[in-house]
Amino acid sequence: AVQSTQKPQAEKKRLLRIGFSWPTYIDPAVGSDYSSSTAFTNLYDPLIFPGEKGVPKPWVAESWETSPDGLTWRLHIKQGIKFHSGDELKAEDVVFSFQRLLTIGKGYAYLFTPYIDSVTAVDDYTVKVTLKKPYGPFVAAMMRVYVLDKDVVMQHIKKPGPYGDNGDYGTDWLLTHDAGSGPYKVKEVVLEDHVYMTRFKDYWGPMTENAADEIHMLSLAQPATEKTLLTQKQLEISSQWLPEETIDALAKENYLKVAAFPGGDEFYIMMHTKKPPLDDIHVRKAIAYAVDYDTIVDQIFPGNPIAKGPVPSYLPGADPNLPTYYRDLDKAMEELQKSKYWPDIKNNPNKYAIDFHWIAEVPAEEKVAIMVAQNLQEIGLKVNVVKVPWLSVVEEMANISTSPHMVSVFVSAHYAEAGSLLESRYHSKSADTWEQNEWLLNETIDQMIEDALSTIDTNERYQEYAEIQRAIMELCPSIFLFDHMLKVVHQDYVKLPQDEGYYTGVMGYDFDGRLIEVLSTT
Amino acid sequence: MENEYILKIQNLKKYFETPYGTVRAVDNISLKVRKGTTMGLVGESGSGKSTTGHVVVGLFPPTSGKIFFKNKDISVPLEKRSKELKKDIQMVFQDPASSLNPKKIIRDIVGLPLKVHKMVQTKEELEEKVAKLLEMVELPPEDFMYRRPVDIGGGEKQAVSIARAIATNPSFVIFDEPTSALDVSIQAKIINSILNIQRKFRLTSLFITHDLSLMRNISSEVTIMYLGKVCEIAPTDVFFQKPLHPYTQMLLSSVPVLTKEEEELKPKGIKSIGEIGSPIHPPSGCRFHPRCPYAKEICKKKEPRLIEVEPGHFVACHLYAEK
Amino acid sequence: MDKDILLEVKNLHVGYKTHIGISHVLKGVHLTVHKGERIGVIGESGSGKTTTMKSILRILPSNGMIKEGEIFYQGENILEMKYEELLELRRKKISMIFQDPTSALNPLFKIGQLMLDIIKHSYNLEESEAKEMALKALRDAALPDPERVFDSYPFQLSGGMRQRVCIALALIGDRELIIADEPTTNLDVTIKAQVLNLLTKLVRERNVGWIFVSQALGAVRENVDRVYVMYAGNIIEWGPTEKVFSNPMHPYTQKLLECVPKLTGTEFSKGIRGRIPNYFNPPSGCRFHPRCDFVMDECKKTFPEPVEVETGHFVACNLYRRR
Amino acid sequence: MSRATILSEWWKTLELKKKWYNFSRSPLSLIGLIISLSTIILAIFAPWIAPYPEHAGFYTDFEHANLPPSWQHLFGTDEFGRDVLSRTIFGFRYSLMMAAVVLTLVVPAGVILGLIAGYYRERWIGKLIMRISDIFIAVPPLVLALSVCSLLTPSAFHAMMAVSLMWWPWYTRLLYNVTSSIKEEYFVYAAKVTGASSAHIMFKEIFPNAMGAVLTKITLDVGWVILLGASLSFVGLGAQPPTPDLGTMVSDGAKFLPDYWWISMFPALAISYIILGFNLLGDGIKDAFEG
Amino acid sequence: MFKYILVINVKSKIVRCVFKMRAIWKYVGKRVLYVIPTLIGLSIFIFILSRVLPGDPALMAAGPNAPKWVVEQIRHQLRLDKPLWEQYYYWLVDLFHGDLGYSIYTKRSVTVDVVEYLPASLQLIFLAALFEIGGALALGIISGRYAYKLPDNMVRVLAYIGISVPSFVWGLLFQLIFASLIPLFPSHGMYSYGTISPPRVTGFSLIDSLIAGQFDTFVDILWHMVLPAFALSLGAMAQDARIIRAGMVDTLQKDHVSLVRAYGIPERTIFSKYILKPSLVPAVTVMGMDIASLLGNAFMVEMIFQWPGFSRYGINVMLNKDINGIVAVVLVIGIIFAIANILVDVVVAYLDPRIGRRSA
Ligand SMILES: Nc1ncnc2c1ncn2[C@@H]1O[C@H](COP(=O)(O)OP(=O)(O)OP(=O)(O)O)[C@@H](O)[C@H]1O
Ligand SMILES: Nc1ncnc2c1ncn2[C@@H]1O[C@H](COP(=O)(O)OP(=O)(O)OP(=O)(O)O)[C@@H](O)[C@H]1O
Ligand SMILES: [Mg+2]
Ligand SMILES: [Mg+2]
Repeated sequence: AVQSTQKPQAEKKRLLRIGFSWPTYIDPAVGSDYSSSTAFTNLYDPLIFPGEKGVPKPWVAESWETSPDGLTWRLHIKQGIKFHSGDELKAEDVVFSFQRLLTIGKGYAYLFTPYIDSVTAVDDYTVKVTLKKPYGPFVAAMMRVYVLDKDVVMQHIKKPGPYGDNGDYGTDWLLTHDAGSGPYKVKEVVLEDHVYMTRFKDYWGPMTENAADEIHMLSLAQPATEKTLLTQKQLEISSQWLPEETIDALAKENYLKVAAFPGGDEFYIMMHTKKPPLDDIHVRKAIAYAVDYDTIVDQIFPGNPIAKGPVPSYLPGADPNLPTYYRDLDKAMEELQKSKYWPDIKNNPNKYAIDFHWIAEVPAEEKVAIMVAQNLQEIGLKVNVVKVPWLSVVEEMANISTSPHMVSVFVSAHYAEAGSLLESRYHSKSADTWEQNEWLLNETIDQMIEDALSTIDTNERYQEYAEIQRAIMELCPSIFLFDHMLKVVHQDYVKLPQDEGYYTGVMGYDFDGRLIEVLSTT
Repeated sequence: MENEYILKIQNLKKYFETPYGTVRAVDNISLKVRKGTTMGLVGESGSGKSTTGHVVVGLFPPTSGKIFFKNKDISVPLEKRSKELKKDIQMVFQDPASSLNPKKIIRDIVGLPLKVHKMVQTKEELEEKVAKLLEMVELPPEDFMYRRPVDIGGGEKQAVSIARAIATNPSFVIFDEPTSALDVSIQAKIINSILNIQRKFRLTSLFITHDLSLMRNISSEVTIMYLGKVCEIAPTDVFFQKPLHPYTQMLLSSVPVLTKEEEELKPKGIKSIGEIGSPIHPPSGCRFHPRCPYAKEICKKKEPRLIEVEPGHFVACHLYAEK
Repeated sequence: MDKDILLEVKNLHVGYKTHIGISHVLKGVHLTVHKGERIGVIGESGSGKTTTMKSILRILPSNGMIKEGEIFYQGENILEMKYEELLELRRKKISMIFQDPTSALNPLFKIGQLMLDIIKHSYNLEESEAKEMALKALRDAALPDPERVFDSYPFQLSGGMRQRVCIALALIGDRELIIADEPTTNLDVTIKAQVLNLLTKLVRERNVGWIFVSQALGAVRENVDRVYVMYAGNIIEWGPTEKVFSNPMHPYTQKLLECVPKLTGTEFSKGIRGRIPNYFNPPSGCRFHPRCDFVMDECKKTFPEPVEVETGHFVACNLYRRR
Repeated sequence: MSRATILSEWWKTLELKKKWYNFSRSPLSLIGLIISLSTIILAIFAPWIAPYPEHAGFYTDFEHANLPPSWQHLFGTDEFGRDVLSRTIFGFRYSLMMAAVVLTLVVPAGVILGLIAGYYRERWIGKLIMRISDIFIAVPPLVLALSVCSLLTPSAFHAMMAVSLMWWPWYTRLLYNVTSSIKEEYFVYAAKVTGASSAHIMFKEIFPNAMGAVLTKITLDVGWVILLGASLSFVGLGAQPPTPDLGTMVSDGAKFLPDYWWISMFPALAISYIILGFNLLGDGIKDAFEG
Repeated sequence: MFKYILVINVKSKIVRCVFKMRAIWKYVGKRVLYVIPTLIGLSIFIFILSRVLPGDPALMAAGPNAPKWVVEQIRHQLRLDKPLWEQYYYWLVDLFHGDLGYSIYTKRSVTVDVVEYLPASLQLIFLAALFEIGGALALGIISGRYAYKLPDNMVRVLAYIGISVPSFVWGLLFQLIFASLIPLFPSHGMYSYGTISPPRVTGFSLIDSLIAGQFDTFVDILWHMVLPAFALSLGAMAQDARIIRAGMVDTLQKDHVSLVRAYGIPERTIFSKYILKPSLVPAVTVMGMDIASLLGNAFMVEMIFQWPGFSRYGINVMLNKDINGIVAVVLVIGIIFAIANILVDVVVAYLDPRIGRRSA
């Protein structure tokens, strides 16, 4: 009884409590992961908003023009948007947000740093962006530019800090506060515990009628806890990493619903193409033919479609007609025998033992890792499975020599286009990031990607994307496991747009307080 | 003439630094031990008897003063002493319980000095020699050789200690109250074997005890100590006839006795009073003065020197200095 | 028998339960104390003296068990007393001075705390009256500066003072019987004499019954009226002090007296062979027989009945039964 | 001569008998012995005892995942379809191996340092050793082991190293205390006076007196090391999956509480079982040496 | 009149206490001096370890996609581009200014983190210590009182179980039983949802809630503490009960117990006074250390119960290789440990007059 003790509150509220994992950095120039991005969506307004299936929608940037060479962009800012401070959102705030993002360099800055030359305010409602080179998906990328209230931020800078005159650029304050214009504003942030947001009454944009009064993002580390909370109706939406077992158990309750929707990411096993024996394409192909894809999507991650190529099939620009790999042990053996390492492997599998790293934070990956190890054992390859914390994976992938043979990672598009993933996964410049363990370092591919990205015309660009995808399939640098479907369990009194098949496929826009209806008050 | 003395202690001081202050355990004492005799060292608890012994065998280097053994200066730390010397001076310790390593068998305990000084080569030789030594202290070797100290009684332990001490055939042995922890019936046995051994090996020894009656039966000369100082040195017979120092008299008068004859030996008219002082803050002047019935002003201020009252009879007391 | 008898221990059998088995320590101990009489109990270490004394007050350790026997205090059997009666006995009638003053005083409590606690439990007194009583006892025990002692922890006192404190405890109120279990064993020679003199003086002055347990034969001889000799849990000889010491009958007593070194320095005894038996499997019959020079067959079978050899002088030895 | 040998043997067996007697006096010690022996036997013969030894390695059978305890799977199966009982039995192996490795590293080092520190207590070398050992026990071992492990890449090997690093000071302390108290015993004096070397005194005179305490501590430490190891892997800084490490099994299985309680609860019981066994055994050994 | 006496009495007591305390303070001062080099050594050890072991904290701090110059900037900010001794020197300098460095995990000063999370842990440990002491005393005394009898044997078996079951197993078990199956207690966290934490004054939420007059919040927090505190305390409780028992059994044999018995002090007083106090002396040392060690076990328990405390923070910084965080966690725990050590010594010195005040 005491469990549900709550402070007697004056009025009943529509509460939306969502499970997340920490860290959650609510500063748009710092965070870039799932929970941070979800917080941005609710606390801030981006320049461009992803509509259904990720199609860009004008948002703070009401409209825009491009110069013919694609290097100069003029953004027209919507008038009458109010920040939580009550001030109006103006062009200088946009400029400030851009500059702050680029100066700090963390978060989503990487989407823009290679391209942006300068950002200036033409007048109160017009922003001019000059690019160093053409950037086809610039519009889609602007879904990651969240507009901050310049005055509020500047009031809270701490000096001295790493950013000269700007001190710490407000990073300390923004850890636990917001300076946004979004539909919700921060009520309380306790690091590692929760982010409480309350409805911003003066929000300018569209909201559903039954939008939540408060959104609580709760840090929940244990599925068992989540389960308890869900059954006791103390949690509206579960986190997205619940084990299948728990989801199954919860799905039996009639007051709970399971929502599954594309998360914009794909699950890969990245193979280090410069490390023996994986530097031999035949070994890579053998592995691609040995993996038991069906068991993965039937048993380990049920409900996820097998990947059809390097990008999720619903992503704009994905080619649905690629030739794919499938489990066929004979073919696998055949390929393996073609490899120059075969005699050695046959004699002593330990000589070319393959390190398979999986990410500790996603326990279900262990199942994949062990199953793949089992699969490869069948064709005579020896695998060492290693569990590695996420940040260590990031670190080891920064270096060609420390990168493991294989690593299984979920990678999502930064903006809703195939080009995003193609670039981050296979372009040489991303080889030293966690998004590419392949170390493909293939100039032809690099050139093709760059060409495609600087193509302003959408259709043309998509054509070029398709060609890149075909080339990559041929090189077989990765195992394409499945297009990831996010699965959450939620109370039946909560209506998610995803229940009706709506999705954006853009990370962080899944739980948008503007769209979620809460039909019960507590 | 000088060679007569096997051990000469000159102005020996041994202070210990402790968290509570400097303990003046032995404070400027001098004595000589004649070859082939037994010097008795008597004093109450804390008077510095054991410390004297420990310094002589080299466990602690002296704070100041000199010790000569066979005319050689041996007032150096143990590490600097020659193996020969270590072989020549041995000691039997006060507490039988702690004298023997409880984890070793008697053979190895007694055999250790033999091994260290390479007096035996093989195991058989060792067992043979150890057996002989054990027999010498009246312990049946077969019974004791393989036992551990926990399995034997206190008297037997002390016998083993004695066997160990004479293993290297030393010429000088210090017996530090070897029987104070034992029953009288056992004490008699141990003392007997000590006497036998002394006779057999022509041992010179320093026999430490607090029991005057025992001393009477063992030593040829007596040194009485009080709080780190020597009060009186005398041949045993002379001493019991005519104790000079008031403390010595008090000590003698305090001995409970069994017979009339003994009672007569006890000095009359002096009674034990007061407490033994602390070696950290010893009384000024004569250390005995707070308990002395004859104490005078001078006793509080000036430390009496050890003077020879009659040949071989020394006393440190102002009562006799004047005469 | 007669009204004069204060305490009578009859046929006391006490054992200790240990993990090795039962140790049969006392086997038929008997003891009589008359009003105002001073009794000595002598015996070597481990002969069961303390066990007997603790049995009288029923303060044996938890593994000790009285198997048989009676202990009458003025006609009342202590072993059958109810807890309240027992408390009364301990509070008003009998007091005990323990062997080792260091371990007998709880190191964490001030002397005053302990004394007040004891006094308040014994006599329903106000704090100030109780304190007065305690101070008086301390003063009686010849402690200089009783106020300071009262406010001291045991570790702040010297050994002699600690034992005096124990004596002071025993002197509280008007007890009729004081048991002193080796009250001076752990003290220095001169201090020993002081404490013993004090104790005997007090006992004489107050004319209380006194059991003086000791290994020091001389001290016993000098201070008691009658003496009991104990060996391995048996009383083997008893009688008036003078008679027992001048004319010991039991072979053990004879040997024991021989063993004590004399101030006069006569020929040294050889000691008693063997050692005190182990109590888990004690010798049958007379427990002294394995060490006795006059052992006969029957000694191994039955424990000899005591025989009165002179008036009041009894001995339990088969040698005399035959006669 | 032969008689002498017989005699010496006789005394030795008598001593052992006495120790055994003291040990077996308490039924708890016997239970401890049985438990410890059983875990050791299970650990050594795991491949033959475990009903599904292959489940300890790369094995998945998702069809049979999360089955509750039954006759086929006495402890049920885990989320991979692996037999929890088999993995638990193999878990003993890893736990005991951890303890064995750590203790073989730590005990000699700690003992030698402790002897030196105690023997040369007044000299700088003794003081230095003790001050260094102070550093490693200035925080609970778990905290320092966790931090060291976290700075290294997580693996069973690193966990063992980290635990060892935290553990030697306890032996150093133990030996230091024993040595400094025994150092003033007369038998040490006697050895010195005779002229025995410092090494002899340390190892032949003093060390045997610490044997009982060391042995007791080793036995008790088997339990503590296993506990520490399990804690490390519970946090995720220990042995790597699919190694059937008990701590990892508990923490991995904890996700499925309360529905599939057997996945974590049986390994948890197993940890407690093994620690209990060695605790009881250790106390028994203490009795044997002290009683 | 009566009052007057009382005043005098109290006064003299205080005077005596002060006198006693002065001796103890001197002793404490010595202990503190002794502990400082150890702590410095500890900090050097963990500091160096955190910098020399493989791993690039700057890269981790920058986040997955950050460009090189950001990484360099962070490296500079963390002084990782300087030689080791210089890094340590500046770290020490900062430490004296109360700055433990920048946390790459929480992205703020570690000092802020310590101030924020430590009280929650201390509060939890305080309750656990209460359980521990209370339980250990009760069990130990029962066991010692009825040594070798049935209650003693039961307690001993319980104690063995208590020692053998790891705290994280207790935690999971309690969560399973008392939070999930029989929901008597909350399963995690410090507050029930919807409870807004009281305004921060002391940092100790229990105290703050009282200051704010939110009594139901106070109860709520307490309610959340019961399971983790209990899980935390069990091992130490069992351990201490054993020590107390052993102390009592040991003391029972002592002559001074025979003495008070011989002088007619009733059994109850003997146990509650003359036996208990001496048995507590060794127990206090162990208990104190056990309480301090709770901080270590709290790592797992706070993780299981998601207690927003310092130990959970510790786990997080460790799992995220937050070097400054790790160094700070170790050091802070070292300091607490040292304080506990000294406190224990003071208590023991208070209980046992012989310690630290022996005069010649
Ligand atoms: N190693 C030491 N460190 C500090 N003080 C010591 C040491 N050894 C002896 N003392 C002190 O020196 C004084 C003399 O001690 P010593 O052992 O020589 O006396 P003793 O005459 O042998 O007495 P006992 O009859 O008790 O054996 C004592 O006060 C003792 O406390
Ligand atoms: N609590 C006990 N448990 C087992 N045995 C005991 C116990 N107390 C004494 N004993 C044994 O009982 C025997 C007699 O002991 P007791 O203390 O009565 O002898 P004592 O004559 O007083 O000796 P001492 O002169 O040494 O004090 C000894 O062998 C002793 O070991
Ligand atoms: Mg001595
Ligand atoms: Mg006795």
